[in-house]
Amino acid sequence: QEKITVGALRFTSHAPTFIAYERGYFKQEGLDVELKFFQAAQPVAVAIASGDIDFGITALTGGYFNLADKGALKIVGGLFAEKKGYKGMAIMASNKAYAAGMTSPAKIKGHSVAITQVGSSFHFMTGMIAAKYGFAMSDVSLKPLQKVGSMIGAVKSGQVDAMMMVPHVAIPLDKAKAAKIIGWMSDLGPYQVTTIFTSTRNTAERQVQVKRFMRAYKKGIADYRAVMLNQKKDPAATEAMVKLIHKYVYADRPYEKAAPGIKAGAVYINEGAALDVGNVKKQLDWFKAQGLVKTKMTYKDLIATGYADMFDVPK
Amino acid sequence: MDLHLSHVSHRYGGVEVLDDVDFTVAQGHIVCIIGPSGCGKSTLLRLIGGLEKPSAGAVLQLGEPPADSRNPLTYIFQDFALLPWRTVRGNVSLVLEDHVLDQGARAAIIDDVLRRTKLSEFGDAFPRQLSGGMKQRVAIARALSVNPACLLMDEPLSALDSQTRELLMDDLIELWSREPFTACYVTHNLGEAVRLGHKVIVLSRRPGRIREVVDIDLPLAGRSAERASLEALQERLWRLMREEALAADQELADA
Amino acid sequence: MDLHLSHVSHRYGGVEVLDDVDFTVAQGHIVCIIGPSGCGKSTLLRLIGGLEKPSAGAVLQLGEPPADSRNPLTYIFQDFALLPWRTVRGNVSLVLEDHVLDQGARAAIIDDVLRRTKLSEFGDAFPRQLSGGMKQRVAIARALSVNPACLLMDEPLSALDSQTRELLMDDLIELWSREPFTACYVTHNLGEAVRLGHKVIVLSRRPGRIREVVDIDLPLAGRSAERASLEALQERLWRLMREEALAADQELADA
Amino acid sequence: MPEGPVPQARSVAFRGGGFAPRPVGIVGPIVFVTLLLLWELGSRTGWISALILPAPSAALGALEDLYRSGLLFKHLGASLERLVLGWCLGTLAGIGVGISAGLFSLARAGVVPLVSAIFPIPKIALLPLFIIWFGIGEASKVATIFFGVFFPTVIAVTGGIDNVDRGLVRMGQSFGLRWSSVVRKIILPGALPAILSGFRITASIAIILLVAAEMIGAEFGVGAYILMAGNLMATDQLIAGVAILSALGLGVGWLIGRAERFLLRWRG
Amino acid sequence: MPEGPVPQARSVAFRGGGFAPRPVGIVGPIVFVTLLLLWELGSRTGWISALILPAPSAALGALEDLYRSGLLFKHLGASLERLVLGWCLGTLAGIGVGISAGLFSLARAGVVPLVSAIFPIPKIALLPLFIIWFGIGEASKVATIFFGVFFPTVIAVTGGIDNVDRGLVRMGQSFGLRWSSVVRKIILPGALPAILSGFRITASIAIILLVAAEMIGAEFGVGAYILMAGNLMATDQLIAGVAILSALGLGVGWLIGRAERFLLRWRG
Ligand SMILES: Nc1ncnc2c1ncn2[C@@H]1O[C@H](COP(=O)(O)OP(=O)(O)OP(=O)(O)O)[C@@H](O)[C@H]1O
Ligand SMILES: Nc1ncnc2c1ncn2[C@@H]1O[C@H](COP(=O)(O)OP(=O)(O)OP(=O)(O)O)[C@@H](O)[C@H]1O
Ligand SMILES: [Mg+2]
Ligand SMILES: [Mg+2]
Repeated sequence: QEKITVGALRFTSHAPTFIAYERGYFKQEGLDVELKFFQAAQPVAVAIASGDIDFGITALTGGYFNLADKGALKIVGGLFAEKKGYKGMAIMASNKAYAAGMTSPAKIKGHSVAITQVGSSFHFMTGMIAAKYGFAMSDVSLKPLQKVGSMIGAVKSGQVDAMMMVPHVAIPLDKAKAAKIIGWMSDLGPYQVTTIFTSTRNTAERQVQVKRFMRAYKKGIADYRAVMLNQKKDPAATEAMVKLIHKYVYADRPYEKAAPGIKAGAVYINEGAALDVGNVKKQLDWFKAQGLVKTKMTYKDLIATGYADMFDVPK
Repeated sequence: MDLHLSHVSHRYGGVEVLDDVDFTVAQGHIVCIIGPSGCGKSTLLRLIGGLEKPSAGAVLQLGEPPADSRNPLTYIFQDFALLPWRTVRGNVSLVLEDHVLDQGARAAIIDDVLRRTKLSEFGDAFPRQLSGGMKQRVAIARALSVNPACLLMDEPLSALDSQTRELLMDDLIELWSREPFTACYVTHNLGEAVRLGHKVIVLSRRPGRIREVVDIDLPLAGRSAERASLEALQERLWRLMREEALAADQELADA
Repeated sequence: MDLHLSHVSHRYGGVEVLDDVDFTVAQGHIVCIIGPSGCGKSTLLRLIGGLEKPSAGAVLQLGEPPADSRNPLTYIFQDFALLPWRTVRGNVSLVLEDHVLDQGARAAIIDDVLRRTKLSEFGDAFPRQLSGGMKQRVAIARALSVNPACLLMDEPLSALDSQTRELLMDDLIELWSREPFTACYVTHNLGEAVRLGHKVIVLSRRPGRIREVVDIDLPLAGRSAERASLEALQERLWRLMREEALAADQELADA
Repeated sequence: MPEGPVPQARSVAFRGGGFAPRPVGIVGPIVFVTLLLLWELGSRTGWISALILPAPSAALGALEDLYRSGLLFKHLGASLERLVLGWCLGTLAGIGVGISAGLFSLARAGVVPLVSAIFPIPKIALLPLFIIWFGIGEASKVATIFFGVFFPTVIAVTGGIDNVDRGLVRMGQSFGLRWSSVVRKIILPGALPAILSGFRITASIAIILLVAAEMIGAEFGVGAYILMAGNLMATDQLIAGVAILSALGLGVGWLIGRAERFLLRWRG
Repeated sequence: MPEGPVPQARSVAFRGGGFAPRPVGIVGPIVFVTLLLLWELGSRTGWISALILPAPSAALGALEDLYRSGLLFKHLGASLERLVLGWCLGTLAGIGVGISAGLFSLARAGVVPLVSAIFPIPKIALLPLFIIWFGIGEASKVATIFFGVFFPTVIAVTGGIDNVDRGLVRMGQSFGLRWSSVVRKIILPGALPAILSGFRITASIAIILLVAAEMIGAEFGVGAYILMAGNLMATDQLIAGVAILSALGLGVGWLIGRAERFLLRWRG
């Protein structure tokens, strides 16, 4: 048994990690996994660069690309992706802005948008909206608020006009009329939100271990897709899987209260951890164009192939 | 204006400091108060100047102070009490600023007192630039500027070295000879008491009671010639005080 | 052991402080050094004790110090220089701890010096609990504990009030009479100089030069009886110093 | 004594006193309790909305929940471990460096400008570097506190040694004391009051930095609890967490006060 | 004088000196430059990886980029505005409250315990509340700095007034000075040195809090720049930002030094 450490966040979108762990898929591959939990996505990448953990799952951010530029990180597969027909990130308006006419993503131009941090995935998503509806980044005013909680607070109180939000938070907010969903990121085209990644050293020196990790992980993904992407098909199986996930997500709430959130948070996850290479390139190019990432690196330097399917690979 | 202390007693919390002190300071006379450490001399002076209220008895002004006196009871402190952020002139000016006086009159008063205390050249110096003797001269100038009816001096020379002390004592005698002032002069130093006092009041150890009142009838100006008889007087005072001083010295501050 | 100052001069940076000072301190004699403020008296004493090196000339020990002397040249400072965090015994003990002595011997020495300075009851008091006179007694006890060949005293009484000063002067004379010690005694106070000195060295204003050396042949113990002749001597010293003292007093610290 | 009938005997007017405000022992607690009551009342009547400020009772409730769940001591334990470790290491290193800077010209010349350049840098700004240097484990949290404590300790110790009365040092030398005796028996005890009052400051800094330190992937710890509460906008838990920090600060202050009273009892 | 041949004339041994380390003017800069050179060399040779610490030249480059892009002054301007506003308001309020606490027993009894309870609360912990209270605009940023400055100012002013020599106050009273004269001419000038050295501390605190203040939705500002650099793991920009803060701190320190030299010139 090889000891490895995997970084995780307590989100439903990380469920395949918990499934593979709980159902012993890692053990079957001879991996003795220790889960290390983080409060935010950013430190996961830093922790891999500093050698604290072996594998991580996180969104692609400016910080991620800059770390990768120092040669420390490689993407080995894709996970959460926006796909038409599945509920992913919601685009929300504050009640005030909605009343003032900001009723669709196209009308965000000239408004303020709450993000956690400059260079975060929220920042990129704003960029996607701007590109789609043909306005410049300078047409919106970005409000970096450091924390998701602060974003929600700022939009609820009408201090900021718009934000992007995970579905299990966005839907209840909309229902409670605290804010308004005005669109979905999945309508804007493909978007590889999170990826599986490891250290460059692992891809160079421990290829077998990476392969075994990915094999186990893909089993977790398969279980997740079979149940969570179509929750009505087999309620008993869904119940069992939600119970499993509840050990890690919303563990401090009773099951009855936690279950709806877990279910609503079941976002689309690529089959077999396939990676949308074209979209990764697009993200890298966007961050470079914004001047947030200064690198001569291309998307090819980011990715270690041979561990998962690659699709939409640029010619 | 005379001053009369009528059966004055004072206590701090449970500590009795002064007990039934009763004497008079006659106009134009210098009364020296001596006594061992901690016997309440400074307290007595604070009571006389109205900086503290006696627990019993009263301090009485007999007769009106002169009309031109801006501060009838005026202190000269052991530690000079000069404002370090004001020049010599500024320090004198401080005590005139609350009186209605035009600029010119104020400047004239300051010039006059600085001249009398031989400080004319040092008007723009800050206290830190002055020697101890000079600082005390500034304090004397400041006191003179308000035309006091009675000077209250709390060991004015004891922070100075003995040579400077000699010089200042001569100055004080000269000032008094030119224009006699009334004064209560608290001191440790028997030599000062016999040189400057028309009357010496000897206090006992705490609680301070009057042990003896010694009158000295020699004129102030001639006293340096009469060293021998003063020496005898000083010896007598020292005998009165020796035991008390020894006891006061051997007390632990808080055992 | 005699001490000889051979043409000692000293300067701090550009300031000349002492100029060609040359005298001898004979064993068993007390040499008093007087002079106006800032004339270099303290500097001179620091040079004698080896705390500073003279710019020119040399301080020489003539003959060997007694074998049992643990610190031949020992200071008594104006500000007592007691460690506030040590008791009276601890303060004396401090200067013995670097010498090889067993516990019992050290305790015996401490007991002895405390007894000689009338401090036996106060061994466990902290300095803050003591009056100024008591503190200086502790400093004297500490100095005695190392069996000095020569005491270097820098205005040891000038921080005390005049009554305590009298008491301590008597104590010093008593100590000397029982067992004569050698001493350099720096003071401002002419009275102290004529009471304690076998020889009085008068320094000029800065740069300090020897203006006069006055020998006093009266025995120390009898001097209180001879007040009249001492008074004359004191007058003479005062005439020597008056001008210098006045000038020193009127100097601005930094104009 | 002349006590005949004199004209116009007037008492001397009192003109002293004042300018000596004393803490009126009882007023402090009264002000505290009154404020808390007003706050509670305001919250109960809805005059202060729960969004703006939770009622003190709500914060107390959150504290109780925390205690019931058993997490209180887990959080406290984790934080205390970091505090104690970071503070002790920072203090030890600071005292060592401070003593050399206090005694040796060359050490001073090297250390003092560095310290004054690095000390004012906000530690949160350096967190990303700390993660890279010390990882995301305990080391980076302890290091944050270490650096917060180290620099002011150096300053306090150096300053304390500078302020030791040179007269006492000369006295020691004049009695022929060894260099080591002068340092051990005169310099260090003399610098102790300044060093101890430095401890007061560094202890506060350490507690203040707890929140920053626990920004780096801490699951448990009072700082992490406060951060989580802030994230969830759970203001009652936030206030409860802040109250824990305050209590911690008071407790440490009290401990240092005891230490001062014991070590500096010679000051009376 | 006896200068005949005496036996064993020995010079008195020197045993003073030492224990007076002075800043050796030139060593400080040398240490600095040497460290920077070593650091640069380490980075160039790859001994210090760019991941761990960027080369000083890289940080300088980032600074240059910032200057070229014209954003340097935008960031600095935004931060300075917040600093000046927050510091001035906090200082004014602090001086006002401090003076009343310094002069009146009742004010002291009410203020002092409150200040000592609230002062040690880490400001980052309260940021979520500040957002609710003051919004995400300038107000919350200024408020963060205000609170950071207010409490230590109160402490410094109260302490300064306490330390004014009561002998001088009694002197003023003994000359029959009016209450207002005593306060204006004796108490306040006497407290000025303590107040000014309080300014040094509050200025540092204000600069340190800049990063925390600009966590809340700031687009521009040195703190926001540092936070962004940290998020992007752009360590060269991070170091550049920290250097700007250091320079700001040095500049403010210098200004206060000038003010002290002018206002306290009587100390010589
Ligand atoms: N404000 C005060 N509160 C309480 N006790 C005081 C106060 N002022 C003085 N005392 C005490 O009253 C006694 C007399 O003090 P005071 O200063 O009047 O003595 P003194 O004769 O001037 O002594 P010294 O010769 O040392 O100047 C002392 O025991 C002192 O401790
Ligand atoms: N370490 C020093 N560096 C520079 N100048 C000094 C130093 N020590 C003393 N001086 C100067 O040397 C002169 C003589 O000083 P010293 O203390 O020896 O005088 P003193 O006769 O003892 O004076 P006092 O009677 O005031 O004690 C003074 O002008 C003083 O300013
Ligand atoms: Mg007194
Ligand atoms: Mg001297």
